[in-house]
Parts: sequence; structure tokens; C-alpha cells
Amino acid sequence: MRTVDLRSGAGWQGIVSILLFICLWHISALWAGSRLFPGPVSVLSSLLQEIEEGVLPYHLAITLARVALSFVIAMVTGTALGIVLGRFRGLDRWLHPWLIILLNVPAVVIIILTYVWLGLVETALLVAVAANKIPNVAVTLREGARALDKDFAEVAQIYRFRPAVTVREVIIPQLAPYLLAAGRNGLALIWKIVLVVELLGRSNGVGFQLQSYFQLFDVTRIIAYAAAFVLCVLLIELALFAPLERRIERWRR
Amino acid sequence: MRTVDLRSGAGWQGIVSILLFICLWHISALWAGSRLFPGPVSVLSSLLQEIEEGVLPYHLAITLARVALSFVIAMVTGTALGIVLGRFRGLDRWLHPWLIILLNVPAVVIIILTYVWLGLVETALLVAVAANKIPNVAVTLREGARALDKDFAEVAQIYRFRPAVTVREVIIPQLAPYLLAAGRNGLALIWKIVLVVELLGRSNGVGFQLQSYFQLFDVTRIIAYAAAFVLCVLLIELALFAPLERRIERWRR
Amino acid sequence: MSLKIDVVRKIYARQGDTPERVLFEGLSLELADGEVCALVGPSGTGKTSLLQMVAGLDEDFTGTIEGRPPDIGYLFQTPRLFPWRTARQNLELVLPGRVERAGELLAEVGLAGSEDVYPQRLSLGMARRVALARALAVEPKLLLLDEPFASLDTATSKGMQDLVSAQLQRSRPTTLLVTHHWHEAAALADRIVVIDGSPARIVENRAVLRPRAAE
Amino acid sequence: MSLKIDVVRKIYARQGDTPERVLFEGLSLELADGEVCALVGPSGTGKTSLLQMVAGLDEDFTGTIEGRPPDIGYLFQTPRLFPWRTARQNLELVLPGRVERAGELLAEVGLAGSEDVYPQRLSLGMARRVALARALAVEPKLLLLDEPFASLDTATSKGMQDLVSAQLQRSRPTTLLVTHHWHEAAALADRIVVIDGSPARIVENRAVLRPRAAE
Amino acid sequence: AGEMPTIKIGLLRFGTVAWELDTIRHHGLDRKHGIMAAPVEFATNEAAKVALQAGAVDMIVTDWPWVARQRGEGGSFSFMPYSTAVGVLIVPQASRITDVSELRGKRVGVAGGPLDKSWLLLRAFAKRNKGLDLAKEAEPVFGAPPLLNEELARGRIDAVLTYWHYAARLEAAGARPVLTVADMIRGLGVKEEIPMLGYAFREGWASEHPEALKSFIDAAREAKAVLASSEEEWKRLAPVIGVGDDATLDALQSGYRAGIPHRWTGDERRAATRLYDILRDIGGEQLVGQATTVDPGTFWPAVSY
Ligand SMILES: Nc1ncnc2c1ncn2[C@@H]1O[C@H](COP(=O)(O)OP(=O)(O)OP(=O)(O)O)[C@@H](O)[C@H]1O
Ligand SMILES: Nc1ncnc2c1ncn2[C@@H]1O[C@H](COP(=O)(O)OP(=O)(O)OP(=O)(O)O)[C@@H](O)[C@H]1O
Ligand SMILES: [Mg+2]
Ligand SMILES: [Mg+2]
Repeated sequence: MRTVDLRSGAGWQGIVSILLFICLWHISALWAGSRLFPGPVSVLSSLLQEIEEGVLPYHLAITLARVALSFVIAMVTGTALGIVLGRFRGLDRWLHPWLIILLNVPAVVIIILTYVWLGLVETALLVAVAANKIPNVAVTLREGARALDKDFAEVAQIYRFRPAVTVREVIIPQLAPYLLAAGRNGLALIWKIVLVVELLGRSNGVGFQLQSYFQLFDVTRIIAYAAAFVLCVLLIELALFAPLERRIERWRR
Repeated sequence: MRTVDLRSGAGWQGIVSILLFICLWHISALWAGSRLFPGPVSVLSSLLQEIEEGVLPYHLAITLARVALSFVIAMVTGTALGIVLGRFRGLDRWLHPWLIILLNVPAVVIIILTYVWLGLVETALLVAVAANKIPNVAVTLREGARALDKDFAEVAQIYRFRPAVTVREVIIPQLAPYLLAAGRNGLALIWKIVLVVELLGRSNGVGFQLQSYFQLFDVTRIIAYAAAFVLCVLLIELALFAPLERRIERWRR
Repeated sequence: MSLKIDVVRKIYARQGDTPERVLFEGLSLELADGEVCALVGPSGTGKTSLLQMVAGLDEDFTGTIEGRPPDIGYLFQTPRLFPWRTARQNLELVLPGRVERAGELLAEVGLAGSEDVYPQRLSLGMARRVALARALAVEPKLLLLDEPFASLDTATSKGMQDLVSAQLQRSRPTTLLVTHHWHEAAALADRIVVIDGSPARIVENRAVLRPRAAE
Repeated sequence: MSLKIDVVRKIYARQGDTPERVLFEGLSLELADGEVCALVGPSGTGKTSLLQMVAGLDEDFTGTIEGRPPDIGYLFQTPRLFPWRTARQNLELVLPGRVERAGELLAEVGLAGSEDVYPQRLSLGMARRVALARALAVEPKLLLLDEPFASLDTATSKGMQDLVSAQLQRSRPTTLLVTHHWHEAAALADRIVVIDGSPARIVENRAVLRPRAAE
Repeated sequence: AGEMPTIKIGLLRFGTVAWELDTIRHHGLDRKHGIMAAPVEFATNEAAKVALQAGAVDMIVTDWPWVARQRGEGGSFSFMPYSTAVGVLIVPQASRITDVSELRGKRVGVAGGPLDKSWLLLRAFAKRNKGLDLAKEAEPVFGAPPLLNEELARGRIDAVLTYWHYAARLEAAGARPVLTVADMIRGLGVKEEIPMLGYAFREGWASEHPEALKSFIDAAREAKAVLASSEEEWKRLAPVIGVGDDATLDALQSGYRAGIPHRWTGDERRAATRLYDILRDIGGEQLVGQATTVDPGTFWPAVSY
């Protein structure tokens, strides 16, 4: 198993690729020579400065906590909803238009309504983000649930698997690619929504900071905050999604 | 075929379901009795008024055109990229980090950079939206491409299908659920991004209108614009996605 | 308790371009407890469909299946192993609390050494043997076997027949065995039922006279 | 031009929990143009793997396959029909410009009336017959048949054998036929090759003497 | 007429600049001075800043500390006055708060974020005059102005520091102003009236079109004069402003008039420099960037009155 992990892991290509990205960025920033397109060096120095002052860790930690909580809520609810809709065609016929409506209501409308109704509090943020993201997860997982192989469900039925076993051994493995897609997109989307929700009505978090620096047009610091989050996602990628992906690759022909 | 279309189509349930939604909305609005939670009646009257004045059709048409163009660009590029990355593991190892970076850079950073670099022109909007959405499509389709059945690819190879035939007859049908998920989510996401891009640098479009009314806190008009777009999506749903979905359902056991 | 199959009417409805198909119209069959019945018939008459109905997987027909026990072993016509689980893990899934049986069973179907192979990397014959092991593993009271010895060479096929035979002797499940080979039917079954036609009817139903029945 | 199979070494590498497997180590076989060779061997020896290599689908081995023509018909061990296309459409896909042939072929394999059925609603035997029709449809110069008559009742099996036999007479493709039944081999093949062991070797290679060979 | 130079001004659809520009155009004040003033509408202030950076407009309205900071980083913008009205600290009618010192431990809504000039000035004011560090001893709630108005109306915050035209709406609804930014500046020992907001433009553009700039400032001041004296003008503007009721319109009208700058001489500029030091001390590097002092070019030298 160990050999496999090394072979199919992100490995050295990933690291080289990121370094390459930074080099390219550096060169184009040099070439552009504009204060509106800062290079990695000045971004890094802003980043370090913000870390030193303790501002960035504080806001980043808050945003990460919000993202994590919303992510879990949205993924669990969305997946459950998606599977139910994918399996029960009758119910889907009824709920599909609602899903489409919820999917397409602009984030800002949901955010305004939740803030107005629940006040500028943490719950409002979570509700707004969940309401924004759940339909996306549900739409993806519904397709996955529809593509579930009846053959396997019949095996589970014949051999009377307990529901938990059926979910773990029969359903999840088939949904894995959909879960991965929904997870990766979900994390990115939730982070983007959290930013918007923060900038409209929270007094801390990366979104709040971005907005402040946007007002000053401090592009370097804006990119520094974005870079800090992207770094976190790359770590999550390494720790969470990549191993999941390897598990799928293990059994495919 | 006609009977099938009627049976598995959105049918009456969809219409009843939307009516139900409007009723529920009406009742809760009545019950809340707040100008910040307008009911469907006042939204409709605002909508009609905006239509009469010709403002809504103008802005909606512009936004729809932008959404349509960006949607096509993002879906085509994203699908192609996703398939290539899903098939060529080596390339994917190199490009995966870039994809994750692009996926997680906040929309606002991309938007500022494109606007500043390309100017406040239509192209900048399209580039910003595409840059925001392409990675999402690619991530979903990559999972789809990885799940492609080698058995079918081998049939195509043995019987020497032309590339176009392989794509149309072998690859697309297997990717259909992923395309549907990416398409539905994509439309919603692009619309949301277009709103943000419009409010950050265009002088027309629904996003511009929404933000302007937000400053006046005219929730009724905000919801009227949202409703107008959602209505368009429901029509697209009926005309585009639902028939596609029925085609998949036709052959499944 | 005997197994009473009474199908009044089974129709596959028109779906997409697929036309409607009336599969059975009045088909009754009663199997005594522990009886082994071979089901024979041309390709496409409805053998697999009947097994699905008997197993309770297809309830979309008029008629009744009575006396179906809860413990069923069903060897499907395709292996239906979970591709994300190795051969051994596939067996372990139906053997909760008795996972050590998995290795023994695999050895019995001649797959010692291939326990940790994922199904998509097994040959078809090997995969079908794992599936057979799975059907036998649960020691069912009702055993449904859809062409258990197809895709196997003569020697392996013989070995599997002996294995099934031993299990039939040991735990005496009521058994429905689909096969295209009279010698298999003769070797294992107490009775041979032939179905044919569209809609399919029982065209022959006769007992096999052999030592075991006399035991 | 004759087909020269020369496999120096074929290994399935360790992958996940699946252990490494040395499949062939030195295996040579030459088929004259138009020769029909039956390939026999126990389940899991590597018959399917060899066919994949001959077809050019698996190039991950040391050795060479020479004289492979461009037109190949390959009946895989599983049907591999495109589930989103009806039986007829599946055939039409390999018959560009001659789509009317699809209906005729389906009738020849006994599937008249099931042309517009989607594969997942065909019985396994029916699906395999569509796949056989597909392999024959292209009038290949190299025909690879992986257990073409498995899962079929005796009568249908006989009909299919006649169909294949007729095609062999007519267009004389070089043919590799995997089968577990000596009578099938004897009826169709000019030569029977038996492989066995791990790594697999040719343990028997003998000509079949029968009228056709003398023609 | 085709010869007349056009000035593109980036503004918010329902913002105060739109009123002034509408007055200019309605009365033909721009053409009278030989220019064309073309409004380009945006949805947010940030969008207008992006547009200025991208060269899509010639002028936007923003505050001069922003201009100073951009200059410090190589963005050669310059500034001329638009209004002295910025923010107002406002409390609900029933509130017992009458003084900044009573904000201790209260939830204070703040529009625009922690680096907003009004908020920094309020903090400086509270610290210097009451020894109160509002950032620590009160609970600031940052948010979008419309949301904060709503929070105040629902009693979920105790006071709000917001832009004057949002405050005017609250006032019309009965809320009570406690302190304006002008008061804060005075309280900080700066006697001159300093227009915080003004037109910002690229220096290069201004040196190429000095005449046009001069004409525009004249036209704008004439428009202000009209708005300062005429009631009819405000009635006409009501749809542009986006208000229905008279109370709000009245509040907006007096707010606007109070913000009209009357002097822009060396005194005001020097005072602004002193104010900048105060802002820098409290806002730190995050606010001012590399610009630790006000570059002389920040205030466009050719305009003074
Ligand atoms: N889901 C389905 N929908 C429509 N028709 C079906 C479906 N499943 C099977 N059929 C049809 O029912 C008939 C019987 O199928 P079945 O699989 O039971 O045959 P079988 O006797 O097992 O054949 P074989 O020996 O080839 O496996 C076939 O004509 C098939 O086309
Ligand atoms: N992709 C693969 N990866 C690893 N091992 C494989 C793979 N495919 C086949 N094998 C192994 O190679 C051996 C031969 O498989 P193959 O399918 O060629 O057998 P076969 O002779 O066709 O058997 P059968 O008669 O059962 O179809 C088996 O032991 C199988 O486990
Ligand atoms: Mg069958
Ligand atoms: Mg094989």
C-alpha cells in the first residue's frame, strides 16, 4: 500500500507545479510593473506582516471555521437531499422546481433576507451559506443517485445488508466521483459565498478584511489574504481529497 | 415516444409545485407583514411596472446575453479541459494545483485584475466569468472522465470509430449525468457571478439594478428582478435540461 | 414450507423505443421444501425474469409467490461483485461475524491466491466463481442459480457442480437452477421444468429419477 | 499474411491490494491466413488477456504481434453493447453507410422483433447474440471470439455456430476462438491450442482433421 | 458643440453625486461652460474606483485620504472638493445616548468597515476628548449601510455611524443625530471646514484638460448654488434621489446643503494635512500604506476658492 500511495500521490509534480506557478506570476508581475498587479514577493511580505500583527491568523481562523461548519452542513444536507430526490422520482417531480428556484435566487437576496430576519449574527451567516450551497450539492448528487446501478442494490437487498452497510459499501463507493466533484466545488463555492456574506454584515473574517482593503484599493493585501486561503485549500486537498481519490483509483481497471 | 415525453416530463406536478410555492410565499409574507418580505402580489406588480417602463426587459436581456455567452464558453472549455485531465493522469498531476488555485481565488480578485487589465469592457466581463467558472466545470467533468468505462473505449478502438463518433456516441452519453450536474450548477453559478461582475463595473444588467435597489433597500424590486431571472431559468429547464434528462432515462433499466 | 409460484401475468411495459413484452400469462409451479428444480428454456424466454420475481426483486406483476424464506442465495447471471472490494471482502460482506469463512470458500472455488484481487482484474470465470461462493456462503433456505457453470472449462465446471451438490446434500435448500445443459440438470435436479414460447408457458415438467431422490 | 504472436513476457503489475501476476513467459503461436484456431484452457489462465493483446488493446507486454490486419471483429467475453443505443443502433454504429444490414443481421441471430430494445432490457443471451452480430458485421480479416456460444441454449447455440461457420466459409478471416467445449472447437476450428499453467504455456497444439480442412 | 470636451464622471445610480450632475445637465450648466458632463453609472463605490483605475471614467467622487494613499504607491491621482458631509452618528429616538462617552459597552453599527474615515475620526475623537477607546470598549458592528439602518430600526444595535444620506432617512423616520463628522473634526482641534469628499481624477488627464476641469468646477458650484436655494429643484430631483416621502426629502435637502464646501484655500489644505496625521496615528499603515504624509500634489493646485 505504501508504494501505491507514493506512486499515485500528488508527489513531486504538484510541488514543482506550484513553484512554476509562482515563478510565472513573478515574471508577469515584473513585466507588468504595475502596483495593481503585485508579484509574489510583495504579496509574501504583506502576508508576513499581516501574520506578525496577528490580524491575518485571526480573520483566517474565523473564516476557516465558518467555511468548515457550512461545508459540513451543506454537504450532509445536500447529499441526503440529492440521494432522496435521485431515488424517488415522484418526490423529485414535486421538489425539482423548488430546487431550481433556490439554486438561482441570487446569493445577495438570500443574504439580505437572512440578515434582515435573523439579524447580523453568526446563525444568519450559516443559514445564508447553506441555503446557497445545498441546492448545488443536491443537483450533483441527484445525478449520481440516478446513475446508481440497480444490480448492486439488488445484491444488497438479497443479502439483506443493514441500511448503514448499504450506504457505506454500496452507495457511497458509486457516488464517490460525484462526492469528490461536489466536495471540491463545494469548498470553493462556500468560501466565495462566505466572503460575500462576511463583507455584507460581519465584523471579522477574510471577506470583511478583503472589503476593507478593497475600499483602499490595496491589491497586494487582497491577494495576500486570497493566497493564505488558497494555501489552506491546497493543504486540505493533500490531506483529504487526494487520499479519497487514491482509494477510488485503487480498484479501477 | 410522445407518450413517454408526457409521462416522464415535468408535467403537471411541476406546475402545481410552483403554484404551491407561490401560495406558501404569499401566506408567509402576509403572516410576516413586513415591507422587507414582500409577497408575490407586490413583487408581481413591481415586476409589471418595471416591464412597462421597459427597464427590466432591457437589463434582463443584457444579463441573459452575458450569461448565455459565458455559459457556452465555460461549459465548452471546462468540459474539454476536464476530459483531458481525466484521461491524461500525467498532465493532471501537473495542472491539478493550478486548477485548485484558480478554483479558490476569490471572484473579486479575478474581477479586479481583469477589469484593470482589459478595461471596463464586455470582454473583461466574459473573461472574469469564464475564469471563475471553468475550473468548476473541469473538476466535475474530470471525475466523469475518470469514471469512463474502458470497456466501451476498447469497442470504439476495435471498430475504429472516428473521433467525432467516439465523442458523440461513447463519451458524451457516459458523461451525461456529469454534464447535467455541471450544466445546472453552471447556469446558476454563472448567473451569480455575472451579477457580481456587473455590480463591480458595468452600467447595466440585473446585477447593476440589484445593487442600486439594494442601496435604496427596495427589497420588492430586488426580488422582482431575481424572480424574472428564475422564471427564465425555469423555462430553460423545460426547454433544455428536462429533454436531455428524459433521453438518459430512456435507456436506463 | 413449499414454494408456490403463481404468476397470472407479467408484462414489461413499453419504455422509450423498447416495445411492450408480455412475458408470462398463467404460469404456476410448486417446489417442495428442499426440492431442486432445473429451469430450462431458450434464450430470452424469461428464466432470469422468473428468478428475479421469485427472489422478490421484481414485484411488478400480477400473481403471488408464497413461501419465500428470508435467507436467499442468488447467483445472478452476471457476477455483480462490488468492484471496490476485493474477492475476499466481497464474501466478507455477506458473512458478518464469520469472516474467516471467506478464505475457506474462496479456496473451495479454486481461487486460493486470488483473495486480494479486485473484481475488475479477475477473469470472468473467476468472478463468477466468487459470485457462486457468495450465493452458497449464506447457507440459504432458497437458492437461485442462474447458469452457475457457464463460462467455465470442463474441469472447473465439474468441481463447481460437486461443490453445489455437496451444499444441496448438506443444507437442503429449495433450489431453482437455470441451465442450458441437460447433463447439469440431470446431475443436480430432482425435477426439470422447461419453459418456452411468448408468453412463456411450462411445456415440460418431469421428475429426474436418480439415486439421490431415492435416498 | 500470417498472424505471428510472440509474447516474451506479460506481467500484470501489483496494483492496490492486487498482487503481481506473471501471465505469460515465452508463448509463440502462428496462424496462417484464414486459419481458424480454437484456444482452450482453464478459467483464469489468460485466454482473454491473450485476445486483448492480439487485438492491440493491451500493448503493455514484451514481445510482438505481427500481421494484424486493420479490420478486426472482436466478440468480447461480456457483450459491451452501448446501453444508450438500441440493439439495431449498436449494429448501425459499426456499419456506417450500410445501416440496412443491421436489421438483417439481427434477424440472422434470432432477434427479429427486438431491434428497438435497449441492451439493459435484453436477456444476457440476447445481448451476447447482438455482440456476435456486431463482430461479424464488419466482415473482418481477423476475428476474435471469446466464448461466443456460452449462455445460450443448445438450439440457439447450434444456430449461432452455423452462422459463424458460414461466415468463416465466406470471408475466411484468421480466427481465434476461445471455447470450453471440445465439440465447438472440433466443429469450427482447423487447429486446437490448449494453454495451461502459471505462467501459461501452450500444452497442446494439434490440427483438427475434418471435411472442411480437406476442401 | 461637437468640439466640447466630454468629462466622464463615475457615480452611483442613487448617490448624491447623481443629484448634482442631474442639476448640471438639466440646467445646461456644463454646456454653458463649454463642456459636456457625462455620468457613467456604477453599482458600488468600489466599481467606480475600478473604473477610474482602468481609465473608463475621468472622475469619481471619493475621499482625499484615499487619494493621498494612492499617490504614496505611485497612483498619480489628484483631488478637488465636493462635500464636507460624510458620516453621522445617530441613535434611535427613544435612546438615552446623548454623548459619545455613553457608547461604552454598546453595539455601534459602523458603515464601511474599520478603516472607514468616519469611524477612525470618531475613535480619535472619543479617545482625545473622553479617554474612551471605542474599538475595545464598545462593540462595533460593521455592515452594509442599508442593513445597518434595518438593524437600528429593529433595535438590534444601539447607535449607528453611517453615511449622511442614509442617516437622513433614519432622521426622517425619527432617529436622532448625536454627532457629525464635522463635529468630530472640530473636536479634534481642527477649526477649518475640511471637505472630506471630492472629485478624484488622474493628474495626467487634468494637466491635459485644465480648462475643462476649471469649467467643471464652476458648473458644479453653480449647481450647488441652485440646490442650496431652490425648493423646486429638490421636488424635481425626487425620482433621481429615489424617495417618495417629503420628510426624507427634507432631511436629505438640509443634509446636502450643510455639506456644501465654501472655502478651499491654503488654510483648509494645511488643516487637512494635520487631520491626516491624526488619521495615520489611529489607522496605521493599513490605512495610509506608504503615504505617511500628504503629498502636496494630492490637492489639485489649480483649484481654490
Ligand atoms: N427490464 C426489462 N424491460 C423490458 N424487457 C425486458 C426487461 N428485462 C428482460 N426483458 C425481456 O424479457 C425477456 C426475457 O428476459 P430474461 O432475461 O428473463 O430471459 P432469459 O430466459 O433469462 O434469457 P437468457 O437465457 O438469454 O438469459 C427478453 O425478451 C427481454 O428482452
Ligand atoms: N487488469 C488486470 N490486472 C491484474 N490482473 C489481471 C487483469 N486482468 C486479468 N488479470 C489476471 O490474469 C489472469 C488471466 O485472466 P484472463 O481474463 O485472461 O483469464 P481467462 O483465461 O480469460 O479466464 P476465463 O476463462 O475465466 O475468462 C487472471 O488470473 C486474472 O486475475
Ligand atoms: Mg437469463
Ligand atoms: Mg476470459
